[in-house]
Amino acid sequence: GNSGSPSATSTEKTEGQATESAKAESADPKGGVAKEDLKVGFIYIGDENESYTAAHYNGALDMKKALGLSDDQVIVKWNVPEDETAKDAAMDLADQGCDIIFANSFGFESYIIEAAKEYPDVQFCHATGYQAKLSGLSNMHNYFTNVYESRYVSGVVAGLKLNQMIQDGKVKEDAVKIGYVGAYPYAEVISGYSSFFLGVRSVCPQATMEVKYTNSWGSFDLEKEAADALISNGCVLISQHADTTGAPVACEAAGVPDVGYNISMLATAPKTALTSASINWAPYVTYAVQSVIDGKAIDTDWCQGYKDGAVSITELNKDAIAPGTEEKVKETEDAIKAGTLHVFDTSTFTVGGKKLETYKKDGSDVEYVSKGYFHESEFGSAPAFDLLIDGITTIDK
Amino acid sequence: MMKGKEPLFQTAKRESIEPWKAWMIRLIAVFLSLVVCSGIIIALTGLNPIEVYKGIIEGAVGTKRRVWMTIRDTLVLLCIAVGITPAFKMRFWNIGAEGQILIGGVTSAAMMIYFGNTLPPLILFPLMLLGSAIAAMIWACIPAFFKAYWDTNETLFTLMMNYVAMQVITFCIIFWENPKGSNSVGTINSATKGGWLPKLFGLEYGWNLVIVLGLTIAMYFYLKHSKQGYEISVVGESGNTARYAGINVKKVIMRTVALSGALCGIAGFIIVSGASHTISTSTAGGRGFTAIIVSWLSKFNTFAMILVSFFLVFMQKGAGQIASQFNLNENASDVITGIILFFILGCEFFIDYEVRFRGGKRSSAE
Amino acid sequence: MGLLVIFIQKVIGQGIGILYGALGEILTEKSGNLNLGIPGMMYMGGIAGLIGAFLYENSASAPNGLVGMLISFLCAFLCAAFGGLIYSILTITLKANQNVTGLALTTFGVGFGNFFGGSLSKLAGGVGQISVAVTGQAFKTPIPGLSKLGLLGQALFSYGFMTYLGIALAIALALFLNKTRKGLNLRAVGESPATADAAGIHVTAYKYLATCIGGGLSGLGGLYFVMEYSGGTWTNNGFGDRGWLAIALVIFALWKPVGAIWGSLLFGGLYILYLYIPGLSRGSQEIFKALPYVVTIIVLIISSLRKKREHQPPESLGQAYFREER
Amino acid sequence: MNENYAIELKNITKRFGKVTANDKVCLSVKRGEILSILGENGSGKTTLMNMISGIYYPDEGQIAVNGKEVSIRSPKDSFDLGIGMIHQHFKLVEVFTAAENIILGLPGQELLDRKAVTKKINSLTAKYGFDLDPDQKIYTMSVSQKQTVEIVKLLYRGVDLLILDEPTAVLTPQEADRLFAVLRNMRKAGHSIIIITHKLNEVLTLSDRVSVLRKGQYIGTIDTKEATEESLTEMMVGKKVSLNIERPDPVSPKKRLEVQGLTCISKEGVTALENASFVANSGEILGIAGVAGSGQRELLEAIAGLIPSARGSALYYPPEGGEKELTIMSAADIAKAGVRLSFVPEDRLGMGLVGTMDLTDNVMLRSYKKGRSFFADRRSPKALAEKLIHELGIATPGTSIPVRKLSGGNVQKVLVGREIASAPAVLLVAYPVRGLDIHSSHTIYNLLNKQKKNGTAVICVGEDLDVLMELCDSIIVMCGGTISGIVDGRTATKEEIGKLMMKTGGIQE
Ligand SMILES: Nc1ncnc2c1ncn2[C@@H]1O[C@H](COP(=O)(O)OP(=O)(O)OP(=O)(O)O)[C@@H](O)[C@H]1O
Ligand SMILES: Nc1ncnc2c1ncn2[C@@H]1O[C@H](COP(=O)(O)OP(=O)(O)OP(=O)(O)O)[C@@H](O)[C@H]1O
Ligand SMILES: [Mg+2]
Ligand SMILES: [Mg+2]
Repeated sequence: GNSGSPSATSTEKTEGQATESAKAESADPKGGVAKEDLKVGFIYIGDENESYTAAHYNGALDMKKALGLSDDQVIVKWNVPEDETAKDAAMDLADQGCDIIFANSFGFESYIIEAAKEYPDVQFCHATGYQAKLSGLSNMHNYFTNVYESRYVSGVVAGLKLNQMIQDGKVKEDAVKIGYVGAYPYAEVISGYSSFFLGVRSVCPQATMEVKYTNSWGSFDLEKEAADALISNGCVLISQHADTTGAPVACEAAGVPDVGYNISMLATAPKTALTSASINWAPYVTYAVQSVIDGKAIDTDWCQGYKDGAVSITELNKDAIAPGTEEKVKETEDAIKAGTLHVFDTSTFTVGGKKLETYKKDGSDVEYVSKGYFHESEFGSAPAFDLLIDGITTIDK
Repeated sequence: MMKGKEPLFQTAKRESIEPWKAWMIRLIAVFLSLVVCSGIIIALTGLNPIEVYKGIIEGAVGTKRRVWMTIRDTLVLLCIAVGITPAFKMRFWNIGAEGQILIGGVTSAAMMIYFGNTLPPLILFPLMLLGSAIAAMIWACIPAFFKAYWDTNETLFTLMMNYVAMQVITFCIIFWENPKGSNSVGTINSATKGGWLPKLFGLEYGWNLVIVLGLTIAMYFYLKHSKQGYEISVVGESGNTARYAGINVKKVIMRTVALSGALCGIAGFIIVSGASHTISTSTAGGRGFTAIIVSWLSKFNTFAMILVSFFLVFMQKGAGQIASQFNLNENASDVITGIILFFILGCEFFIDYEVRFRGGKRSSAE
Repeated sequence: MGLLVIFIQKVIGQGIGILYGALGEILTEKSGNLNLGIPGMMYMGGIAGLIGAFLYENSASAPNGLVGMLISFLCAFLCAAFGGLIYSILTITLKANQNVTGLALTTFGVGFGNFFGGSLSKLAGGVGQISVAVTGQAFKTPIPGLSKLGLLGQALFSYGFMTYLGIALAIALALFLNKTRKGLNLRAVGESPATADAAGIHVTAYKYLATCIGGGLSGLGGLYFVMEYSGGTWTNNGFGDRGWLAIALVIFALWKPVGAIWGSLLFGGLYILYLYIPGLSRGSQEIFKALPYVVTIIVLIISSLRKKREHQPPESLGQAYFREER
Repeated sequence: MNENYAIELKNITKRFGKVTANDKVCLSVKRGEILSILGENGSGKTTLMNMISGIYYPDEGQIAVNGKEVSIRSPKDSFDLGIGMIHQHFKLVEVFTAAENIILGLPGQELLDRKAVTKKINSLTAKYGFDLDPDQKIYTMSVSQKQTVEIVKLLYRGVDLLILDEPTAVLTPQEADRLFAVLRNMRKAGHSIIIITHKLNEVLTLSDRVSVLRKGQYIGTIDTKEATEESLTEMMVGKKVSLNIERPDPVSPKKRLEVQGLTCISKEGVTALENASFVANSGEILGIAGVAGSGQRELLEAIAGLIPSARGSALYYPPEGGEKELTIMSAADIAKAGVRLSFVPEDRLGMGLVGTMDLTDNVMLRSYKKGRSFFADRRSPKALAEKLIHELGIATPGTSIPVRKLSGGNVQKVLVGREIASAPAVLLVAYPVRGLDIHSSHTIYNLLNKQKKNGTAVICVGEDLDVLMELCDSIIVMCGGTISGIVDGRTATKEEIGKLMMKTGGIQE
């Protein structure tokens, strides 16, 4: 499995521990913090009413329960915009005595690094970012999950639904186009929709996909309108990588099946939502806080997936899914957990008409493709796959 | 017709009121608003409002850093309020400060990106300040031009310019975004700190303080004592009179709005270079609108604006703290701010008018 | 062809909410009150309608769509009218500055909506879990029969009742303002309160009523977004800047309710046009998103070039009235 | 209370802050009579009427209508009692038609029946002899047409008591005569009328009785038959005042301003002034007569550089020699070029002064640019304001009060005083005594004469022919945008001027 935390040299780690951590450990010889003295801070881009942040907060609550922390040991800063306010928030949390601070939005990263420089004794953990390693700070960490795995599984659910629609004659076999509402065209989103698409194609090989970007993480109406535009372009199923219920609402109104993100969309779209790809942040938050208590170093990059319970799909909508979906999902999940199924198996897709043989990012000689698959999230917690697979159309080609 | 009763109460405009009485009335209004907010807080959350108010104070000035954050944000708000004031005084309802800040900010950001690491600070900072001011000035002059020459409704025009500016910013962000596709510019020059306003007198926000307070004082004298300030008042009161007095109304409109825009652009510079070191769609953050309230509540007196903007920022910071401390939905802060503003706005009536109730003074001839 | 129909549907979906806001503001402005609190009142109306429907559906054992609809309709109207009332007390009775009061009301109203939106989410068990399926369905039920009339039916008759109500309200408001005594009186209040007062019209009552009802109407715009557009869900700041567009639309429509219908469709169309133009890059999409605003500006300039007395805002717009003022 | 009185006021007191506007005023109007109210500016006439019409509520005292004590809390109460008031500033909705204004606020069938309304209005106007198109928009109307609407509005409602506050201030003599005919008709029909006016001749010809107020106090009521201009003035002012206007002979007149073929075309494309030519000499007062809207305003504003001229010239000959063409310059340029031209416009608070600014700031309006300093000098304007207060007897608590709060006469004194203070070589004044009481009017006449003696060329637009004929050395008569004649002020007759005013059919009789 590729669940492990990444390091440039080890690709076959199986546990949530990195070789990097050994180095970090020596750089951080602190003796640990008594549990009752501990304070944990969170910086969130939204609040509980925004699905992405809600997922993070749920992870925090689970951690709190698991470690038995009291209410006032957890301090949350809500609705922090991606500007200097993020640094203010981080430093204020540090001032309040937080020993470890989590920040959940991509745009926070540079501010968190600045704060980390000023508070070397405080651990800073930033989700979705990629600069912890580059910063060289021992108290700066990145984390993410292998959400591409759950997206792949949700893609399987969608693909089965497509097959059913073809069988029922609702969709012509040669016109199986699905739509995807994405936030921005960078690796996190591209990796997400590619894995979803690969999941779909694993059961419905003739499917193609059109992607529309909203240029916003959470804009209800842009997402809804984008979904509507996709539907009017002939897409028969919609998925998303943006944080509101805009797309499911559009799908419910149009009667188009839909795969959500972060949270279950069953309340929003009871007739059309199939399932959602979701992330469970509790394993990481618990791990990181526990590390502080134990005086252990935290991984510079942390990324876990299905096997570790860090990602999953939400409840399947019995009224909407195709028959046999549960079994297929179980099978796929087991294969992913067992490491026998690689989402970015290079035999399953082509880029520019060619099989992907090698891939290196600018200015790095890390080879991502080996052993017949693209090693997503293994050399850094942030997603790396940013190629346009054949069969997907998008404005930024 | 039957003889009716005397009206229940009568109001009359006051001739004048002693300043201390006016401040008493305002104080009472703030107090009452806090009482009302307490009621709402208890009703909604069951929290002890005293604790909540303590939290507000803690949040705004509880630590040295918070004090500085409050001061920093006060300065930005003050700068914008000072900026829009000349236009307001001229009865040019510039609600486009938001857009002017963004344009100023994006200009600063552009200079940081392109020259931040090459030009010496002595040239770079004046250039950034001037560039931001000029860019925002041009932006503001578009509606001003149409107002001056065709009397185009400036309220709507400037409002729409905000949205256009927002799209311009979004476009620029896409242009500069790092990494590609992330829609985020990130901290500009985070390694070299090129184009970051340096410390002054050892104070992190020393330059902000100097620039904004300087502008505040200058604006006070400009409006009160300069010939141009006088012209602004005359044009604001009556364009006809201004023409009669030999004032070139079009020129004054353009000049004043240009000044207004330039100051808002400087606010953008201060935000970008002096605080956030990035450009994003939240750079203005609604402060262009809040500044209108500041300017109005201060009756265009720039010194009063210091107090009012501090108060508003204080409440905002405090509200953020209570949201964090009591796990209260942060939007409660807007509700509370709204209620306090309602009371402050309403209390001006009791400063301007006198209310007499029935039976207060009755004729002896009854 | 199908694409065009969908585009028309989306245009109408975008436009109607703005239309309600604009109608409310037209009524308000006709009384001489410039209420910049419309965005806030739309949030207030939206959340109140949603809360009403939610509480009803969760308390009734077998919720009835019609009842839910009525309840949410009333809640939305009354809550937004309450926003109008706050504004009225401050600007009419206490003679506070209208621009500033409106801005404060927007701050308050948006906060109010998001705050209670959050509370409601919590009540419903978390983000995205609010469900008012029955009521939502009632709001979305199209005209039976007519909506089946092929493409034309799709384009014109496939909407919930609020769409038609909005258009009917616009026409009714136009008739009220131009053909009735009370409408005439109201316009007089907005043009010259002193004149209206001297003519024996109860200026304060007219202003209060117009502002509160206008607030209520704009609140229905919020309800439309929550119920028909968003299918009975809540998202923080979900309406975006529609409230401001509604205010812009009033000027755009030259204070004419029927003009607001066309204007709202134009705004709605421009708002989503970028999605239907093929081949736009991400950057040029953002430029296209500025279209509604740029067009508003252009229309504004054109209308100021041909100044007509009848196209001006109500004469006393924005000014408090004090009978004894001289 | 006496039932024979349409209205009876007893001991009415009204205070505004420290000012007692009405101090125990008593007043009564019989049914079917016209009562004039006379008083200096600021003596409380308007305030008193406003209490009858429901704008203010009295602090003390009683009002009885038809013998019954009433409480008038709003204009509606006043209406219900059959009282209607025509205010100094018309209360009309400009974008409405006459008919819409007339039915405003009335009860009746909810859906408007415009045809029926028009019919009723037409029958009413026929009865009283008005000329009114019910479908005309107010903003297209002349002042007298607007006033007609106001009167018809009240008649339509069936008022018993009609109050008119300075109705003739803005009317031409002909229009005023027509108004009086209507009022007499109404009196015949049994209506009671209260009229406020500063023009003593109108008081004497129109009213049955006159009540006089002075500084808020009720002085007394006399039958008009027993009154003369002198006796009324004495009651008003409290002492004997001379009502003669002096006319000193010009001293060595020199050509100061020569206007040649001046033509102005308005924005709407109407030729408002056509081919005007005349000469104004130093040490003379040149009057301009004509019905309102005959091009007087355009003439003055074109000379003062406020509106562009299409053709022609206005040459200014400075006392120190040389000449300057004025029409090609803006007001700002004229001042910059050192032309000593002062202008007292017709619209005092809308053009000449800034109502919300205080005396000092208003005094510096035309001179603030002086000097190179970036900052404005307020010390000398303040000194000048104090000087004006002292010399012209401006009634004000101080220099820091907004001029809006001053009475009309005092506002005018500030304006004229400021314009004169710059020692002009040419002084343009438009309707300098409009709305002023007789006492203030004479103060203004004296100021003009003083300028004349100082060698200023004064050009004075006026509406009162008697005054112009007493004051001016020569009089230009205008009609329909052209100059129909120039007469000698000392020899011309009223008839002669009157004929010239109508020459080219400028107005409809
Ligand atoms: N709204 C007001 N507020 C304060 N004072 C007022 C107000 N209206 C009138 N006054 C006061 O009332 C007094 C009388 O004013 P009023 O307008 O009745 O005079 P007037 O007799 O009508 O004068 P004029 O002949 O010039 O019309 C003034 O001295 C003024 O101080
Ligand atoms: N708002 C006000 N507050 C205080 N005093 C006022 C106010 N308005 C007017 N006054 C006072 O009222 C007196 C008369 O005012 P008013 O305007 O009635 O004069 P006026 O002679 O009627 O003017 P006009 O000749 O234009 O009719 C003045 O002495 C002035 O100081
Ligand atoms: Mg008066
Ligand atoms: Mg008067």
